[in-house]
Amino acid sequence: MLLELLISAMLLVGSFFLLVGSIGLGRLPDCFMRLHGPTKSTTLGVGGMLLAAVLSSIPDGLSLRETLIALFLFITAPVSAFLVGQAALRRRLPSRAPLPEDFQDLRH
Amino acid sequence: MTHLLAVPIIVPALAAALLLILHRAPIVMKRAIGIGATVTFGIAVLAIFAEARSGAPLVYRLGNWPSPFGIVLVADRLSAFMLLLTASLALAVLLYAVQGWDARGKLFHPLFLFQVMGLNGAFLTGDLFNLFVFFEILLIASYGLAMEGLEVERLRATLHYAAINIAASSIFLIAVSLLYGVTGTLNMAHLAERVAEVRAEDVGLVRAGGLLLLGVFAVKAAVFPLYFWLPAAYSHALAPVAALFAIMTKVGVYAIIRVTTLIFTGGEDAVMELTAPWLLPVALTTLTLGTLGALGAQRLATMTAYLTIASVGMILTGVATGGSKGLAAALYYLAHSTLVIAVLFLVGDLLRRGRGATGDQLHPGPPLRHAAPLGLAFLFAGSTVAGIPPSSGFLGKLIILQSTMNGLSVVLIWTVILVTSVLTLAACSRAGSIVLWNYVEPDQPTHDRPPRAGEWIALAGLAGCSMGLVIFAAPVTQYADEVGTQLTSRESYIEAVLGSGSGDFVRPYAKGKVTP
Amino acid sequence: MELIMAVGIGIVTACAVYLLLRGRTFSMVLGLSMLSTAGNLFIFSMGRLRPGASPIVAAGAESYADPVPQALVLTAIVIGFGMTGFIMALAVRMHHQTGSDHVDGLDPVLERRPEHGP
Amino acid sequence: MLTAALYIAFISIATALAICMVRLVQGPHAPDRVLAFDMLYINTIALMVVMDIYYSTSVFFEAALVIALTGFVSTAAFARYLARGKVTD
Amino acid sequence: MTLPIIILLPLLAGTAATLLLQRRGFSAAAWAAALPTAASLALLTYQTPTILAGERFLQSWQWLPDHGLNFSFRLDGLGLMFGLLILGIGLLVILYARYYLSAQEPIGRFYALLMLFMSAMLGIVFSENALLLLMFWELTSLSSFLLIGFWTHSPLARQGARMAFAVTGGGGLALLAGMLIIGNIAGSFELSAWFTARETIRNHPQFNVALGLILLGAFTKSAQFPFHFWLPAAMAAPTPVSAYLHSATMVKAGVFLLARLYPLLGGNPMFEYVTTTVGLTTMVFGAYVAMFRHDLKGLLAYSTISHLGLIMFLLGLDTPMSSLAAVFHIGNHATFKASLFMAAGIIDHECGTRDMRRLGGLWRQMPQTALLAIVAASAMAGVPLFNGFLSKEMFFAEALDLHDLLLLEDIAPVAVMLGSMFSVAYSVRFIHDVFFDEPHNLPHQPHKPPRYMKVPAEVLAVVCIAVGVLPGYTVAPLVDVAARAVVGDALPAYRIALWHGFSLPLAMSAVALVGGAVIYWLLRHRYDLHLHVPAHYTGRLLFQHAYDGSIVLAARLTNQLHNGSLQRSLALVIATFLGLGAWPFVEHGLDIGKVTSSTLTPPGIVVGGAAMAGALGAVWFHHTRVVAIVLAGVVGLAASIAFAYFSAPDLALTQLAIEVVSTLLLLIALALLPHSTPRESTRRRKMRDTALAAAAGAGVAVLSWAVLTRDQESIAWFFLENSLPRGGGHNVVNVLLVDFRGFDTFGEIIVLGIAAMCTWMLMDGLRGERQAERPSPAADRMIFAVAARILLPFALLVALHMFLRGHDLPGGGFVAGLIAALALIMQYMGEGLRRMLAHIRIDFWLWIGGGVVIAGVTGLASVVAGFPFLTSGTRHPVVPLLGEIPLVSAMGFDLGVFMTVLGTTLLILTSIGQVHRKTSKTEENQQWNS
Amino acid sequence: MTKLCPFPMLSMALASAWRLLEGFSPLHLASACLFAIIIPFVIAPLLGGLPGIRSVPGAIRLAGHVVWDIVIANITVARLVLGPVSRLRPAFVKVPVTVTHPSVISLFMSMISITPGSIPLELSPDARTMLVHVLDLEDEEAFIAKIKERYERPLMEILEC
Ligand code: NA
Ligand code: NA
Repeated sequence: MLLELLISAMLLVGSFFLLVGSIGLGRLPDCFMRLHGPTKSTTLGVGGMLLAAVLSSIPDGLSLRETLIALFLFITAPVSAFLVGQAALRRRLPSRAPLPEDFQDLRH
Repeated sequence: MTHLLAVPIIVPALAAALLLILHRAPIVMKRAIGIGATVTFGIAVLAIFAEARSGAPLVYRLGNWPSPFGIVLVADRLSAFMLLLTASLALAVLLYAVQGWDARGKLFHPLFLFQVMGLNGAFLTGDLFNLFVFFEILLIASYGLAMEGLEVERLRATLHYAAINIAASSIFLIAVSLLYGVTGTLNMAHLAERVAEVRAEDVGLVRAGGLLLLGVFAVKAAVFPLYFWLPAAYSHALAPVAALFAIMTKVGVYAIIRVTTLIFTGGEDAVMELTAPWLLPVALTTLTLGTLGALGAQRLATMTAYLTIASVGMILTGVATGGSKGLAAALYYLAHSTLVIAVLFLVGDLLRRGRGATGDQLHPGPPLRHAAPLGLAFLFAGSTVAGIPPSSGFLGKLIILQSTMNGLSVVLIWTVILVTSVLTLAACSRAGSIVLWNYVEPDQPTHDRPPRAGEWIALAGLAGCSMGLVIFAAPVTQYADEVGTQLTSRESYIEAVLGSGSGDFVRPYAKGKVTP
Repeated sequence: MELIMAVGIGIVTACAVYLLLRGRTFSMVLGLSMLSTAGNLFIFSMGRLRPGASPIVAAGAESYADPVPQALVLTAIVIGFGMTGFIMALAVRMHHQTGSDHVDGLDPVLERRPEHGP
Repeated sequence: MLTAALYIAFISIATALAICMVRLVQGPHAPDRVLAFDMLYINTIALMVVMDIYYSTSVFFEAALVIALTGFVSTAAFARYLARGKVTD
Repeated sequence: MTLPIIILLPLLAGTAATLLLQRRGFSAAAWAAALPTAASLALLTYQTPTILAGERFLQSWQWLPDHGLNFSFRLDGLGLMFGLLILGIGLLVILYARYYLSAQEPIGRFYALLMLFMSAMLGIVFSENALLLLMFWELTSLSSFLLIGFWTHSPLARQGARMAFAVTGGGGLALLAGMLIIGNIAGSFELSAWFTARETIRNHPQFNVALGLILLGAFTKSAQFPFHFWLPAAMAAPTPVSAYLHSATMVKAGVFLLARLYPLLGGNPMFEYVTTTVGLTTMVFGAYVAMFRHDLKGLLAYSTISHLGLIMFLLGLDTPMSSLAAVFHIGNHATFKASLFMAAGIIDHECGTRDMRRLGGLWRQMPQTALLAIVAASAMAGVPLFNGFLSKEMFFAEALDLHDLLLLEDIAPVAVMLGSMFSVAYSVRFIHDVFFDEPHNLPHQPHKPPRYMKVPAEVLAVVCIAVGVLPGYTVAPLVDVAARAVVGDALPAYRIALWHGFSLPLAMSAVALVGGAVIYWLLRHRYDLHLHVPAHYTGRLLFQHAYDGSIVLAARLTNQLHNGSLQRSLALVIATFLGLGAWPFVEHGLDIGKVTSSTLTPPGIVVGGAAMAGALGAVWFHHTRVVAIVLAGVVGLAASIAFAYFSAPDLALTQLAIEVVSTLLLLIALALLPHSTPRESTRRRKMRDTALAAAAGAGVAVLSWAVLTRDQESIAWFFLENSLPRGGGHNVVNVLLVDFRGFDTFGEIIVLGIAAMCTWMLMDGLRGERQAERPSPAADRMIFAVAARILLPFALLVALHMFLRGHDLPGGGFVAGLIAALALIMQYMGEGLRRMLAHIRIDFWLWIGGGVVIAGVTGLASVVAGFPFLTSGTRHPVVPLLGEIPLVSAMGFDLGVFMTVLGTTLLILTSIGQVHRKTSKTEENQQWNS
Repeated sequence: MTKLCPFPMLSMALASAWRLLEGFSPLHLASACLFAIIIPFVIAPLLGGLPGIRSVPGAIRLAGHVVWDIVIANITVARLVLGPVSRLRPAFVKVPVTVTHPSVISLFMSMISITPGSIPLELSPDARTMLVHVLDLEDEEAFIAKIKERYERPLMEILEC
């Protein structure tokens, strides 16, 4: 019962952050700001789900396999965000924050 | 347990794979492997032919799984015949190619062997989805072969060829899976049984699957209005490649014959008869348009390409006539046209090489250096394809005409066949008289290499096969009759594959019922 | 879900066909690739839709999905990828050699000439 | 309770996917779409994981693993293409 | 074997010898041709007494009996007469040609073709089997094509050859059809059988069709109006050819055929009416036109047409004597016409022109030639004492004795008179214009012809006189047996003789002679014949127009059908498939089933919606290509979710991995292509494509919906039941892939391998243009490469995991290969290919080829054990400490799959990835900033 | 030993990952060892540039920091995202980079990235400066000081670079 509660809680937490990430993607006004949603909240949201999955494996003998997914996600998510942000920057996408001058000539 | 049936597939496949590993090896080694593999499977094919001739289809159950569950290879007389034709053609074409063409293409030998493997597989398999796989093998290998050399025209032709055939392959998948979805099986023999007992409400779906399938085969066979990929692809390919492609359209024809004689035969109420209303008009249209294309062609290779289309029209006219006689006639013509079109492509290549910048354009070029043998070769090829006696073309035409004699549309069929024959004659005589007779003084000397002995031998081999069809017309047509008889009584095929006691191979899906 | 599946397959097919009929190699290849996806979904649907069925033979499994279409789809996916790769490369080479990415490989000077009549 | 939580999770994931789709179609710029695309993948991981819990199996785990491991490659490729016009050096 | 030997001797011995001997000079070649011909002639002569005694030979060997084709030969009077003509005149032509051809010409080829023709002609006259006859018939068309076109440099020769081939070859096809019909009625193609079944055949409803077709064949071959035009055009042939083919032999094939089939056709009203009408028309027409030809050979050609018409007319008439006259005239015409052609050839040879307006007064230079020409021309004109007179008189007699021929009865005598007068007129012209008139700027001074060149013509002239004076002692027996072969024993008592007393025919001959001379005098002196401009060659022009026109039309039609537009071809293909798919439902209606197994779920709706939105978006945004890729990627992702949701985790895995690889592929390629698609489709085009697309989509949706809602029966249970016990794996899909249907997989990795090979080949040569690898930007190197490097070992581990568990759980060689490939591709993206390969040596080719080999060899292992290819074996050896190890031979197969997939994926992506974009910097910037 | 097992940490990580994937049995243990040795061995040349770890406790402490920061700051971001968007103060900040080893720079940037509110977007060609986008910036100096102190310095201590 407690386990079920924990799983449910983790699921809800995960769902919440997942939603936050998406809402950020939908709501925030420019591409640079939108980058923040997915990389943080969604990753954490998925982390929550993964934890729930780990917990739910306890009755059949604990399996920590889902942590591997989390590991990979934490390695790759920043890279994705960085590269997409770089693309936005190099394409001079409109931004609420003024674009810095001396990173202007970014095209190689 | 004889593994004979696997040889024509496995040997070329493994040899080609070996060639991939050794792709940096000297050309001599590649040639040795290529020829060795071709000869090996050729011998196996002879054995298969000898065995299949005697009666019941040979069956090879891959993975030792019972039919209809595993994939089977089946060699009935038709398959054996197609295999033999493929092997003969492959050997001759390879001999021609190793005189120098193979060194120009980067991957000629592995592609060639894979192509042959695909052809053999398509002729042997008794499983509809496996047929798809072999179609894909022979197609992708043919794309590779068709574009060897990478000239712009060749690339463009291959792009069109590939685009249309890839789209058709998607439809192939849809058709096969649709048939599976309704009948629950993929084995062709089993499919024949399932289709025969299909429920009334499923008739439409099964027929749709069958028609789509036939449409796909019609694309491969280059039937009107699905042949537009062919002329450019064939006429721009390297000569030995084009010659090998002579059998490619026949795979489509083979599949049409196989499916319409085995699976969609009509049965008692003829509800599964798929071809009756449209195959004949389509065949005749193909024949007509192919011939017109040949007549209006600006290049020798284009002419040959259109003659390929016309030959398919002719074969399908025989098929459409139905009955064992029509099939037998179609089969004889199939063998003839495959050989002669290959010859025509190869002769065209020799002529092209002798004409410098003019190439195989049908306008006056420089005088040929080896006019006499080349002229003789073209004379043979042209008169054979035009059906001048005593060529195999004449006998083929004769047999087709006779087989259609007692049908209802005899007037239409004969008119089309005879008129297209005259037009073919005109096309060939025009082409020959321009290329061989009409000289202009050359601007610059031609540097292309002269015909080599091996090339002549390859040509002579193919021509010899074609003449063999004439000299041994009686045994060949008798074999064709036997094929026709076997095809029109499908029970022997089904029994060979499924065994006599037809069990309940399909079971309804039920939740929770399956206990492994 | 059957309806969504069927409609989905239909729409993907339609879009693939539309792209396939465009005049530039890239769109055409994209169309072919999408057509292959649609085809795979179609094959898959021929085994009917069985959510929650066991894909693995295991004791206590209540029901199984039909494995045959799945095996076919796997083969088809891989073949489709091979074909896409090949024809994409062909398109690249064509463009490289003709300077145009029109499916008919038009002269670059004429690159924007009107299409052939329908 | 777990069932309810699972349903909520499903609905959240569905909503998240839907928002991603909106952003994907809406754009307005290519990087926006790529970003949405990336999120679609990550949300799919969540979906797979929750399905595992829901059906109490582990058959979807591999799919999630594969996405986590390789999904970012396509995002990276898109981003590189957008930033530099090419994917490989 | 006599007959086949007679037929084949010229061909085999002659061809071989002439080709071999041609380098040894003209005489050697001529001897080589002449000796076999003489041998054949001797053989035939040896048979002559027997035949003259009224017997006939039939010899037969089976060839294709099921289809009625046999080597059946017949020697009777008709065949004998023709055989003697063919071989006898052939021999003379061989001699003549030896002097006619000039030194540079390929005489070997000439004789070889002549021999081929001779054999074919002999074949026609000795065939007993109708189909065999037809084969020889078409062979004469072919060989005449080659002979007419012998002077290949002359456009007229080429044109004439093609025309003759098309007309006679085409006629041959009509003949084929006619013979097939009759053969079908008779149940045999042996002529004797036809004659026996005469009444059955003639009463058959299809007989008239067959008759029409046969007549078409005969008329075209024998140059009957309106198919005559090819014959004058064929005069472009060397004169020996004309002398042989166009007087004595080939053009006679048509009349021969009708004579041969006379027992079957004779007396049929339609046969009689058509043949006599056509024959008479041709006769008058040919004679009339002949008067106005200025070219010697043209005159002779039209004269030949006219005489063939005469013979045709006689053959058609339903009286025994008319047939005898026909047969007789065939022989007579052959002799005098061959002789005249030879004379014309000599004149041409010595004067350099055949134009009668320029020729003249040759009597002085070449009196002997003049003499023999006068003899032959007299025979042609029907002057008494020459052979032509005899048959012509019989012709007059028959023409006066018509009945039951409607209008023809009244017209015929007049027409016959006119024709004969014209005939005399042109004969007179031939002699007068050439030998007695004044020459007008001849190309060069004529000199005496070589002695032996005249001999053949002289021999023929002698024959003309001999027959003309003493018919009873020369040809009468031969003509008699020949005629009996045509009409049977119905011949009344008759006598061929010079003098029959005064009779109407004799008077007609006289009138014709005088009238003809007057006509010529009038033409020459009142009409000024030499200023006459020859009318257009109407038939020939019409034909040429039709011929050229049909080529142009064919080309235009072909190009309109197939204009090289892929879009159009694809649209046609799709439309065709729509028709094929829809047709059954038009006929049978569509039943939608009632089963729905799964309820809607929110993720299901969203994922389905995402797939649709992605697809539609890809279309909507397809002009911005990168966006289209993103949106198409959504479709792939949605598909993999669907696979996962509907219990197909293996599919989901593979689809996911493939989706990533495909996206990479598309992007790598896009980097080398224009980045956007121009808006170029017309509105109409878009509408058409939308309609096609919508119909295709609707069709596929309906099909899938119809199946999805049906109950299912399938063979799937077998795999579920046997996967574990006999396949050794829990994962049925994987067991299917590597075992039950391993053969598919074997093929599939080969497809992949070939695709990679082709891709590599396509990119070959574009790699070299690449500039030196520039170091990638710091940021990329730091961030992406490091992450990729960290992930690599884990990815390989996961790949191994997928591989090893595949048989029991979702995974397998494919996915493993794809994951490993992606892990390496990440390195490639991060480091560049050169640096990556410097660190890890991977020979892609080895992996592809090795994979296929391993898969194949694993399959073959079972063959060694006596089981079919790909039979799997399962072992569970227990190893100390480790426990039971599940070993499935299929795993070896899966290893092959793994290797091939890895190799191909890497080869495809790196091949394209290594290509350098071929655009200028400015272009790139322009495209990039837009 | 170092030749056979050049990256012991990695091998251990791989072995544990294998165990996570496959479960526990003697067979799997054996295979875990096998693969943990073979994989690094095969790809060793590619991994040549990875820095070793100097202090394991420090690493664990740093990891704890990061996880904590992720959780805490995610809540912040949630508040920002769900709140009125117009009040956000996005900014680009140039952060000087002290570490030089590529892998460490990468790790540093990843840390900045996964902790909410900031994303590195660009690195100067000389790798001395990075450009970070901050979702809601209060004080630029404080921000720079914080990330350098909290992530960069521990990294320099822990890793051999
Ligand atoms: Na008569
Ligand atoms: Na004159």
